Amino acid sequence: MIAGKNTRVLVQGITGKEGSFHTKLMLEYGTRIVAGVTPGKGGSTVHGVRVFNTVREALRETGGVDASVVFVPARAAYDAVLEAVENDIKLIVVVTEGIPLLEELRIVHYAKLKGVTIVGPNTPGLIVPGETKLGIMPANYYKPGVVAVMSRSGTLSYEVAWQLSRSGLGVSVAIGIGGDPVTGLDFIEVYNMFLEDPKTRYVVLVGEIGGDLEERFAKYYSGLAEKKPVVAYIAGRSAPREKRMGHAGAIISMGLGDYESKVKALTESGIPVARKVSDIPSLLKGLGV
Amino acid sequence: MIAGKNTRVLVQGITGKEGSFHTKLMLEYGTRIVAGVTPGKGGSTVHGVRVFNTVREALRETGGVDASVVFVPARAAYDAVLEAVENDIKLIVVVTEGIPLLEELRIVHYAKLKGVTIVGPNTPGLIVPGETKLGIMPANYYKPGVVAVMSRSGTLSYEVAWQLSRSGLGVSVAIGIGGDPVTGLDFIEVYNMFLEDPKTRYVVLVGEIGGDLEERFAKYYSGLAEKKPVVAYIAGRSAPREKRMGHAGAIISMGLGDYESKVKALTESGIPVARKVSDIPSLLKGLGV
Amino acid sequence: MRLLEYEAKEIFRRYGIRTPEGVVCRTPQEAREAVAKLGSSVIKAQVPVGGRGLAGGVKFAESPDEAYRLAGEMLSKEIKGSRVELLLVEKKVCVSRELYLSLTVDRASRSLVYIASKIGGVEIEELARKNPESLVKLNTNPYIGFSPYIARTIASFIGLPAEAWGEVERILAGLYRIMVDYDAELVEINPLAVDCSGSLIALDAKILVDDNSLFRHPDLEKLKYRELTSEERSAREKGFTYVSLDGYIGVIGNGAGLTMATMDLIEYYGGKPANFLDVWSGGGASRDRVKEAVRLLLENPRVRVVLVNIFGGMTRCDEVALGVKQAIEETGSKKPVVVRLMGTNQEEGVRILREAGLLVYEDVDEAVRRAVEISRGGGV
Amino acid sequence: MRLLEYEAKEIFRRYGIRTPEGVVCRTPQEAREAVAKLGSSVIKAQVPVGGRGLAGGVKFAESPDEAYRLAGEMLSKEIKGSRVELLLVEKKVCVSRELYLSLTVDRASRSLVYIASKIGGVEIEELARKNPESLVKLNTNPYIGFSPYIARTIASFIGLPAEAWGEVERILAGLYRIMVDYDAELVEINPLAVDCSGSLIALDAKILVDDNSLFRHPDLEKLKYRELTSEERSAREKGFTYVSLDGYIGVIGNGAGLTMATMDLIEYYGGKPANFLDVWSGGGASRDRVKEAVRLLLENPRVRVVLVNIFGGMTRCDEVALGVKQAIEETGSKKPVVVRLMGTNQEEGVRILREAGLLVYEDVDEAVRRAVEISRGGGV
Repeated sequence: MIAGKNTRVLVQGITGKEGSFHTKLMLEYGTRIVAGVTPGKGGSTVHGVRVFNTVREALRETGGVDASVVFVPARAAYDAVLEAVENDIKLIVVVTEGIPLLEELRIVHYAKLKGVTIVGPNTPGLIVPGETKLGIMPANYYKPGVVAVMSRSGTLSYEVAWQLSRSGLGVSVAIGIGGDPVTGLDFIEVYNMFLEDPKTRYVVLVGEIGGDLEERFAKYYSGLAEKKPVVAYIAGRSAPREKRMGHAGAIISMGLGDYESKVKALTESGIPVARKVSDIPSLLKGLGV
Repeated sequence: MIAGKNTRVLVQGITGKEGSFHTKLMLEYGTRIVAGVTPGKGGSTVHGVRVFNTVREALRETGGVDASVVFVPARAAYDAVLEAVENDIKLIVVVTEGIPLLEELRIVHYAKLKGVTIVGPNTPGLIVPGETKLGIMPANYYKPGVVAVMSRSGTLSYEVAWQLSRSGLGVSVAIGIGGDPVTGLDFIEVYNMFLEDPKTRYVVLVGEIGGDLEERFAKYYSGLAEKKPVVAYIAGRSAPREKRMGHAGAIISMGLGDYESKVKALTESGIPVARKVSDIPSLLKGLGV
Repeated sequence: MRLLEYEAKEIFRRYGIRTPEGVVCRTPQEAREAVAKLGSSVIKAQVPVGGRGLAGGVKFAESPDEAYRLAGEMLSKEIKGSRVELLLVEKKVCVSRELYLSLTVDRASRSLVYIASKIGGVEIEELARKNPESLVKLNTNPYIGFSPYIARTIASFIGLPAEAWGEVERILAGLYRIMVDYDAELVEINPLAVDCSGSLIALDAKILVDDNSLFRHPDLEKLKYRELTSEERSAREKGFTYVSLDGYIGVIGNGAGLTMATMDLIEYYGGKPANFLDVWSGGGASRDRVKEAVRLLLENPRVRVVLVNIFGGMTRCDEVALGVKQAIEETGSKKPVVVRLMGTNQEEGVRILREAGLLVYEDVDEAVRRAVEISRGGGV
Repeated sequence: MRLLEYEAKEIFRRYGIRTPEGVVCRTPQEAREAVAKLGSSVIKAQVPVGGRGLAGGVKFAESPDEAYRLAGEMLSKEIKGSRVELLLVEKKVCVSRELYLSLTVDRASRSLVYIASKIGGVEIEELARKNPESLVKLNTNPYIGFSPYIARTIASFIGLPAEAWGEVERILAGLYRIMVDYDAELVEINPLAVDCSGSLIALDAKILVDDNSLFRHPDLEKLKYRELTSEERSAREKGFTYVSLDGYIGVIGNGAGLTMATMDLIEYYGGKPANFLDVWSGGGASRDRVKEAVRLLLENPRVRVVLVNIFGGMTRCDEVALGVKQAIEETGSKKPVVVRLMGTNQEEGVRILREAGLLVYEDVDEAVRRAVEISRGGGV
């Protein structure tokens, strides 16, 4: 998988309120956080993690990392992610919400050209239950299991994870692609990671109105020869058109992204769509695996 | 090889004096030129080749190309090369000399990130004797043979090719990396192409003072387990320091790039350096292959 | 945030994009004077919504008196929920052809994309559906934006003569500079006209500014709530993401997806949501934010019952519980409140709410069913 | 092209980089007045070459009289071939530490590269050799250039206190904007001083402008031959790439590599080249250009024999031959000319030259040996 027990993690923005709080929770979960960065706070420690002024110093002093989790505030996040990219960190989880669109677009575009994986921005991150957590999800709702979850929203994916966990199916891995209009990963790319993951047997796609990520995934999925079965849930059936529902991504416009279009595309590709989150486990079980 | 008999070629700047002249010579040599581009000249023809206003139209109307040869004047060359890159042409030979450095740097950097090969700028191009020519070298001095030539200079490489041809060794492929300080390919990358080429048995490196391309190649070469033997020639032994000798690349500075440094690096890596061009064939033969 | 047409056109002119001669008017009298000066004109309602033409927001006036009459009608209107307070009166342009040009973000390729069409004046969604062959889309690296080949490609596709290419280049370069300088999500000229002398002129202008970038544009930031209803505006001013809906069950959630899913579940169980309210704002939902959110809904007369659905990640349940409790205490409202609470410090949160006598659920379906029941007159 | 220090510092100031208070002087009297005003100062020769300090081009003056004397000495000097015509008199700065900062092109990675060092005032080549651990190099995408993390990384590496980071950010952002706005190959501050109040100040300034971009900078373009000898200048004005050398065999080649190889071959056979002259200039060597080149060498008294080595790619041999012939005819020079000719239309070229009674070779070694022989007094 994209990350595991041995993934060495850097936390950027570690001394901030959120950064420090979630560093503690990640450490408790077993995540191997080897260093933190906050400009101007070099030399201090946060929950026992050494803090450096720059990514370069953090890498030099700790022998390198595999991933970074970014909690840096929106106005400085572009620069922080660029710093991680230019220091050759290959996986960057950007929790930060509210990054200016053009900066988000630029850094995501550039990272992709450089072969760097960005999860987010505006994501709860990713979790491999029982192994590691790079993000902010409440880990106690993620029991190890066989279902991979990919989601555009944060809290809604916790709900899904909880339904899977209490149903006994459990979660093999969960990745929040992020709620912004531009994200480092789309459902196709995340699904391809899941195909490679031996622990994953089923996949749940948690979508929402706006954009055409779900439609593009449906099309891609229907063309695949080998697949792991997918069940979807789409939020926003009751939302009005042309209104932005919180997430910048969740606006229906350009003739794209309404609930019906997504459900139609998914259903026609053979992906059952749950009417409510609590129906997901039974739909999965109904796939007869 | 990077190009061959079947390579479909676009010529950008085809209606200009040089573009048109060399299109004729390339066609005579057998190069499969399928389209040309000159903005505002769409609809005309040059030596029977259809001319389009834009690369996009040329690709649509001719079913795509594998390579482009660019003769566009220096002030417009950046935009023309970008047009080729963004239209997904995977091999771009930039003959143009005198492109502003920052534009050259930007386009070469970007092409590399996109996986596009740029030969040049400021290059005579490349030739696979008996198959195809994407450039401006006088083809009659290139007899098919077993020696691959990689060179920073133009006319000097013709001289080398002629010496190889008249000695009976002949040329398997010749690539001019270009005389500017920033080029799409360096000697290491070109040599790796030569390693893959079944027709190539020996390699001649034609370097010159300035920069550290030769030193970097020497270091790389000495670390290789499997290699094809290399003979080098370096121009500029008699040139004074800190003077720019024509090529923007050929200036000795930053403690790098003087004749002795290059010869030392090459020799220590087991690459014989010819004192004059006419010694190259006998040095090659002396390698006892 | 969407700029008004006249604001966008002011920007266009500053970036070398030609627009018709025009005057911004607030009264029928001003419109009369404008037409007296300009001659045959078009009068356009300045509202931050699309589709105003069909809604009577665009009219032609041949005489000052006609302008007076039409302006009076328009200024008394509401278009898609927006009161018409400003008109743009523009000299009529002799048009030989209408085109479409825009620059926006392409989500799929994570690029900027220039879109152009041989057909203008039609909404791009409709064009994409009905005349896809009239459209060209050119992705461009967001660090590079404009380069002249883009202008040649578009001009050549549209079939403009080579003399016009320089003008196209200036306009497209302008779109990119506007996008960067104003942090726009979309800059659109629809229609872009070829006038009778062969020159290009922007008949309409649309600029959507990225809300996340408004901190860099203090002059625009103060306009940001203008397209909202007054109810939405007061919620946004408190820092919530809020959308008014026409139902009767007040909804508070944390996270946009979860809040939408809660609305969907209300409909599934036969109820109607009164609103979308996401208390989340980056750093999680603090006690005060929750309190303000609950107050807002308790004080909304349309709301029969408040449903709070919190699944905590960054959000701490004990803080949420205290916020709910204080809102009820401070307003003294007797309106029923149903709470679904999961997450960090859940036990403590549940305890606080139970002690305050509220309905607390762990299962979201149960909570929603209960709220719907109550809204129909079922007891608390 | 290298800007003079005072020109570079003018640019620095415009981009928010602090420099010492100073006055540009043309006479000892002006220097005296400058020091009377500024107090203890440093007097620096404004020449477009490096290493002027060792050559006596930098002196300290404590008094106006001392300034008068030192300026007089300096203004009569030539430093590495450049006459000293201008002096920069700058108020002495109280320095607590000297650093190095630059932005340039990294050939190997095809990137821009910021270079910084804890040690300033030493040439970067020497630093790289002797104190590599004092240096940090940060590559950056040439579309992105500066971003604040670069300033933090450099400031933190150098060990500047966090209060100074903002200043470092301003300076590094300035270097990138200067590079872009002036099409520079190198922008260097060496030394960058930390003054006694802890602020950063550029004690020296170096900007190398890319010759290929001078067309965009007409004000700089007119300065472009300033660093050349008068012989070189007149050749460059004719459009040739020309470098004066101290030998006696005039060399004309097409292409820089071939011309250098020809020079090398002259030395190999025991001769000394008088110059480097590349007739190539993009579009190949036309008849008129060759004629001008041959004339230039025929008229140079140091040149005993002219050796023309053309291996034609874009260049056509018949045109070259006509150019050589016309130059001899027009100058009426009796100086021997040896021609090596290969390439497009070679037979025609050879015929023309043979008919004019010139020595023509196909083999370059033969041609060079012949030219060396003639230069030593061997017959034609």
